[in-house]
Amino acid sequence: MTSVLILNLAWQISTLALVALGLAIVFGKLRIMNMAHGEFVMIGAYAPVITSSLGLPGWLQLPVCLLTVAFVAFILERVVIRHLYGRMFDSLLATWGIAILLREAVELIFGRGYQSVSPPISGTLSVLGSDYPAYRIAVIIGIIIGFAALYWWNARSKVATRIKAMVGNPDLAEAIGINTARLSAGAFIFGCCTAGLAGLILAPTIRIEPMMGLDYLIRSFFALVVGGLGSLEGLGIGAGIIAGTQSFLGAVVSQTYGYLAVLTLSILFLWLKPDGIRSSSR
Amino acid sequence: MLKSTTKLLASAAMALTLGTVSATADIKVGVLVPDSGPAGLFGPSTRNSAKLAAEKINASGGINGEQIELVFADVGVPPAEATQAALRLWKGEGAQAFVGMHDSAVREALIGRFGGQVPYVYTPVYEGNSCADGLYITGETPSQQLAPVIPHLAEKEGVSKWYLIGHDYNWPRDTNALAKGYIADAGGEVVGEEYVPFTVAEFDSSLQRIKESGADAVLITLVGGGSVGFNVSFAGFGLDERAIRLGTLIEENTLAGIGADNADRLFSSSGYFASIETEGAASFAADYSAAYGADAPALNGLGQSAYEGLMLLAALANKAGSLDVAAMDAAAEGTTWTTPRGDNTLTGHHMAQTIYLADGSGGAFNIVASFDNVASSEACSN
Amino acid sequence: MTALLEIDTLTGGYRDTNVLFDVSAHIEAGSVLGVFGRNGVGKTTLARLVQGGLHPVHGDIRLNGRSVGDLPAHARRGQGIGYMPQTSMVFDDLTVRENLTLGNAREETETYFDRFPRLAERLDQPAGTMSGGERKILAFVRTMIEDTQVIILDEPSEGVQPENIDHMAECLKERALAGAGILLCEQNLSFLTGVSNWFLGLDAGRVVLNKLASEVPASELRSILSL
Amino acid sequence: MASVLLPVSLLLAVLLLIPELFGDFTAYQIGLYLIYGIAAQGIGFLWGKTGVLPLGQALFFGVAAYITAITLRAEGGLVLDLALAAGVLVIMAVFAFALAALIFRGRNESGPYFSLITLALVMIAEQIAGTATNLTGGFNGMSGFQSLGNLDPFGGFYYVIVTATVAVSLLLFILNRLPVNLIARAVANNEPRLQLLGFPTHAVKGAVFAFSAVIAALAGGLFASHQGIVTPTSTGFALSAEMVILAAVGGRFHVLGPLIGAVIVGWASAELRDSFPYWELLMAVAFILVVLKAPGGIAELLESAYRRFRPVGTTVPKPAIVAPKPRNGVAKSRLQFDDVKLSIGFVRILNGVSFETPATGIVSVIGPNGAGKTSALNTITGNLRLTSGSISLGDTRIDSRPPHMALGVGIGRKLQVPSVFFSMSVSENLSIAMMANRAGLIDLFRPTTFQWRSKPLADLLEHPSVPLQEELVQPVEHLPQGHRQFLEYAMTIAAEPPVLLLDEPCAGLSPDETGLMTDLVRDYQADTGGLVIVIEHDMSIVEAISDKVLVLHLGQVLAFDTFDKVRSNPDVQVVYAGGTK
Repeated sequence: MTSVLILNLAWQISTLALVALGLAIVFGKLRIMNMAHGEFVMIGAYAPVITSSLGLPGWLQLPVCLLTVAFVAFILERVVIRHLYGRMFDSLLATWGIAILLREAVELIFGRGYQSVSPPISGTLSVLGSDYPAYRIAVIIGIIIGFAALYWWNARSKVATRIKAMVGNPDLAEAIGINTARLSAGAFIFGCCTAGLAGLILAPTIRIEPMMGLDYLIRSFFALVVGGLGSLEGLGIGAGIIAGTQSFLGAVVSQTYGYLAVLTLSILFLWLKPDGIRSSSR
Repeated sequence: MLKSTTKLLASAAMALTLGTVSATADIKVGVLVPDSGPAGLFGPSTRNSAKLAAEKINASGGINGEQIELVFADVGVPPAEATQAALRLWKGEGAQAFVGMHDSAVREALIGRFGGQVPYVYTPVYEGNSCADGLYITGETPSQQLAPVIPHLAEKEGVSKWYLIGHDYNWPRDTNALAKGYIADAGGEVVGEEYVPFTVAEFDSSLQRIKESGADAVLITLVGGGSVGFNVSFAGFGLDERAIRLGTLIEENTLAGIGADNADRLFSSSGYFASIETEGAASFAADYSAAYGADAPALNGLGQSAYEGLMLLAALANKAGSLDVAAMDAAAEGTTWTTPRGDNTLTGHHMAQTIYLADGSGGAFNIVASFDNVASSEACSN
Repeated sequence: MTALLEIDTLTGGYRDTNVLFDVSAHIEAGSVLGVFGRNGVGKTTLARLVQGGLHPVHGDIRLNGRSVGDLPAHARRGQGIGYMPQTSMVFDDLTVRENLTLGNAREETETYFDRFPRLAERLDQPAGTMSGGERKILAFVRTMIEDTQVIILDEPSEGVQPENIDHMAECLKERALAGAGILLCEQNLSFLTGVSNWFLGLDAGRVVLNKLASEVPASELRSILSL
Repeated sequence: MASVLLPVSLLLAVLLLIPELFGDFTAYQIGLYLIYGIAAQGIGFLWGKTGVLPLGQALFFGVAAYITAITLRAEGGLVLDLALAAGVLVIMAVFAFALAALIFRGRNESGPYFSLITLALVMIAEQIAGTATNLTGGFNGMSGFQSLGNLDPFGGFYYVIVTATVAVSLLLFILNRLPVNLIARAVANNEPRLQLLGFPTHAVKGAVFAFSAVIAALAGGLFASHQGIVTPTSTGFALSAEMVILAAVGGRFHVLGPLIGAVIVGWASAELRDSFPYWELLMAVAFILVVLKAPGGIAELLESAYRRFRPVGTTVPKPAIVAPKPRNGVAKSRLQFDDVKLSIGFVRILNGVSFETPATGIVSVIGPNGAGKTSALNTITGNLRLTSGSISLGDTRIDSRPPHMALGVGIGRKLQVPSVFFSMSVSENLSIAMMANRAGLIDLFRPTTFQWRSKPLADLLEHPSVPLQEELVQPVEHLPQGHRQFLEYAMTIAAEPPVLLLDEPCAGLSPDETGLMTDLVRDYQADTGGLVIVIEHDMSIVEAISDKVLVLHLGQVLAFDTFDKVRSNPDVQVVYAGGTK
């Protein structure tokens, strides 16, 4: 167990948790099986491409990313998603169509070719006795802080409870004064924005092209179901198991076995612990 | 018995469709390009190159005196759908010959469906050893890309410890099987070999293994996005300072995705680069930008291969005096023709060609070496 | 003088079928309107039309003289119309405490815990694990403690043990005394007659009786309810 | 039967005309679409009825295609090929059934988990197919074999595909008119209720999944033979998703829907691909529109258009047939609780409950809210698992059995909140109930089973005050709550269980309706001489019907005696005064 292996694990787990966070909200909370989740990651990753093609300064990447994603998510929620709450499989089909739509739209604007983004921090740092990219270390720390803040906020705000109430019993939620249309739209847009943010953060370390979304979608789904839908701790555990298995087996055996093990593990969890590892009873 | 009857029926049906088409007095050539799917990136440059070739062929008299007309089909889809698209051109539109730039699964499917009844030129880089009646190949095979290049790099860059990484399928495995021999011959050793699934987008554990192996050279047979992701991370981890990289499918688009920051000492071996400065290549590049403008899809080895393919088809058909497969097969061996890649010869249905080695440092390919008339060891034994 | 809540020639129902036809009624502040009728005459439909879960085909609902008929349900709750549904009346996935605190509470729950001590014992338990009667009680208490002027209750006594029905009746009377207007749909006649000041009898979606409670003999109620 | 033969012969005629009218190549194209369409028909059947959405159907399609390829390569002759094909279908069926039945065991859902499992399986299959080069040819695929019976894929083989298409469609049309169709739909509608009617729903889902897998495998075999090559994409995720889309766009609720979807989508994408660069965009928009505006797909649009010209004729109900006797396991037995304890999480619900009922008569269960009354019934039917203790009916121990076995030992159950098959009509609800505890496997495939009627049910329906007779063709969705109470009661007694558990049957009923319900219950007990256990709050009802009264309080038995003794019991008076409506 070298220090690089540990850092790799930390990187994989934290980035998967970040990527899956939006899906945890949209699928875990709103029960929309968002097959276009990866495409929001993709749009986020294009934000630096947008700013540089418009000649905007680098610090605008974040606002441009969030505004673009929020705008797209807002329109889609209004036109499509709104009609699909409570229709899980229909949401899967429609968002599959949306995913194609978004890919084609990005292709239309930026072309099909690969884009490249330079990291804001370059070079490597010596951590625990081995060299590791400085940008990745910054990202790992940032994600840990971000999740801690989210956890703190989530524990204090009633929003998570209100969403849970709305999804479990929308009529009653309306009856006690929850504006379900606004709440669900807000949650959907927020979820998509975190996906976009993940794309922006990962952009300097990955390939960027219109088809890149699928890579992130499936892993996010499996991380969610393994951890159990609907809690931040579950998301962390699920990301840990999925990314950890892939990363560890990838390092000690081979990537192919790591990939097959992740799928097998997912099947076992879905079969034996459908409510995720967090649930002990029921 | 049954078989011969159906064959008779099929050829009768074909004769019928051909009869209706020949009224236009043109020869239709089906060009199979990927417009959809992962290789869709290469669709536009492939189409453009093919059109240039057709103009060139028609300007110099066409095929056996007849003008050619290109008909395109999208084959960037699974083999069943790609076959349908090709068959539509053949049976529906009366195409009499095919040039294809697509993956190997589609090629195998097409070989089965064409059944040697129509000439078919396959043009992209591939693993070699595909042989069938009427099938002619212009794409580089592993032996062509590696046999001269590995000893050259061993000598010039002083590398000896090779790490082989590729996607988990036929082409990388076949390439590496050959590479091992060339590396041993050059006095080097293989310090690691690894294959990753298409679905894996994270390469840190592979990079860690490369680092631990002490490799000073990495042979990359990852394709498309995987190659971009790998190379971005490779440089991110600072491995570009420790080892050179050699890719056999890293063309201009892939290099753009990898980015200038991440391309130090990244070599690519191919029969064509947009930056080749020979006279033929320069005039082709000039024609291309004249025809399609400065913003045209970037030239690259895969797209340009369609040009090679059409030129071979014309040269071969003119030599054979017809588009009949038997006649073409008989005339094939030793056919020579000249293209932007240089002087080519058909041997064993494969194309002996010039191989270029380019260095991608700084984000653009600089040709650092070229090897003339490299024949393929994975050609057919006629 | 306008009533607290006016229901004006209300017609409506589910997507393709109207259930209720030209129903008019009113609720004064401090009174309980008891809605009764056999199964299927439109009591639940009336409750949902007033609450906003269903939208009227025509007719209007006015709260303090202002029309609320076009408002969505959450906005009507914002205007002060509370509602306890007949089925799915609690959030099963939320704890008892969350069920009670999610809406805007008007007052402390302590007084209600004295009457329904079981709720206090189960505050941290998911509501879905409680028995049917307990869930009714939870929903009832939740509806009572909200800061509402009008309270709509659809069969609150169903599956509730008799002592607790008596407690419910006390709560309703207190809430009415404090100025609320209550619309109560009930099948339990002794409960209904015990708390209502005014009766609204429905049959086949139409009003067949709309009178001060004291003017309606028990036999008349029974005849409307008979099969 | 005419309504089956008409669409099927129309389908046959259209398919046979295609080569004549449009030529061999079009037939070849249509042949491929039909192959996908057949697999999608299987998906439509599974998804449209049971609500289970398979996301990995290419697993069966692809594996069958590979096995077919290997078989055809071996050139063992037509007979051997066909025998092997039959063997493959059987293996697929067994595998699919075992997979689904195992996963759905003890789980009342058709939600996303199973779908994701099938997705993961197909991804594993695709990965293995792509890398096990020695076995499958790897990425480049397995080729170099003749089609089945050496038929020309541009000629004779088209007729093989047509035969398969027509045969599968015919089979599906026939299944749609059989009782088994009702059972499959009931799974999606209300699984817990179907279990209480004695149907092992996990096995039902397993069987329908296996059926869809066999259809997919059949299509896969045809595919290999038609294409002459099998590649990993044939067992891939993308193809699986595509098949689902074909079923959704074409219409999953109609037999021909997926076929229509396959031909339209296949044709449109082939046409558009080469003429319109943004064809995928167009397809995506069309697809989203279908999901939003026509969830039933093209078939539903076509059907509703057709219905405008030819409205559904009113079918004359066939004469009733006397239903066979129910298979009641235990007759006239005492129900015995022995120190039953039940906890859920940290909450103790039953805390050592022991009692023994008489073998016949009516036992009322009373007690404060939350005393554990409903939970006690749930332990009897197996909806809740005991923490400790035991429950027996006569000499048979019945706890820790799944709910679908309760009716088999003679226990019928009406739930607290009326639980019926909501999107079905009243008569369909009753038909399912009539099959409960009566129908053998073969009866599910006999149309005459629909005509079954038993005397208790007929008497109930003919009772002038029971509201169901006029509502037979109505969907249950819009029935008022009280009428659903009567419907669920009717469904529960249809199986004539000797032990009847009724959870607040009079809740939500008017006083007159309450009187009617209590009369019905009393009559049922008198007719069958069995045991009825009723949870009730209204003391006047309890007094009127009870032979014995069980008082539960805080998960324990406070008293178990005759009504008068219970009422005068001071312990009971402290916790439960009682009252009447």
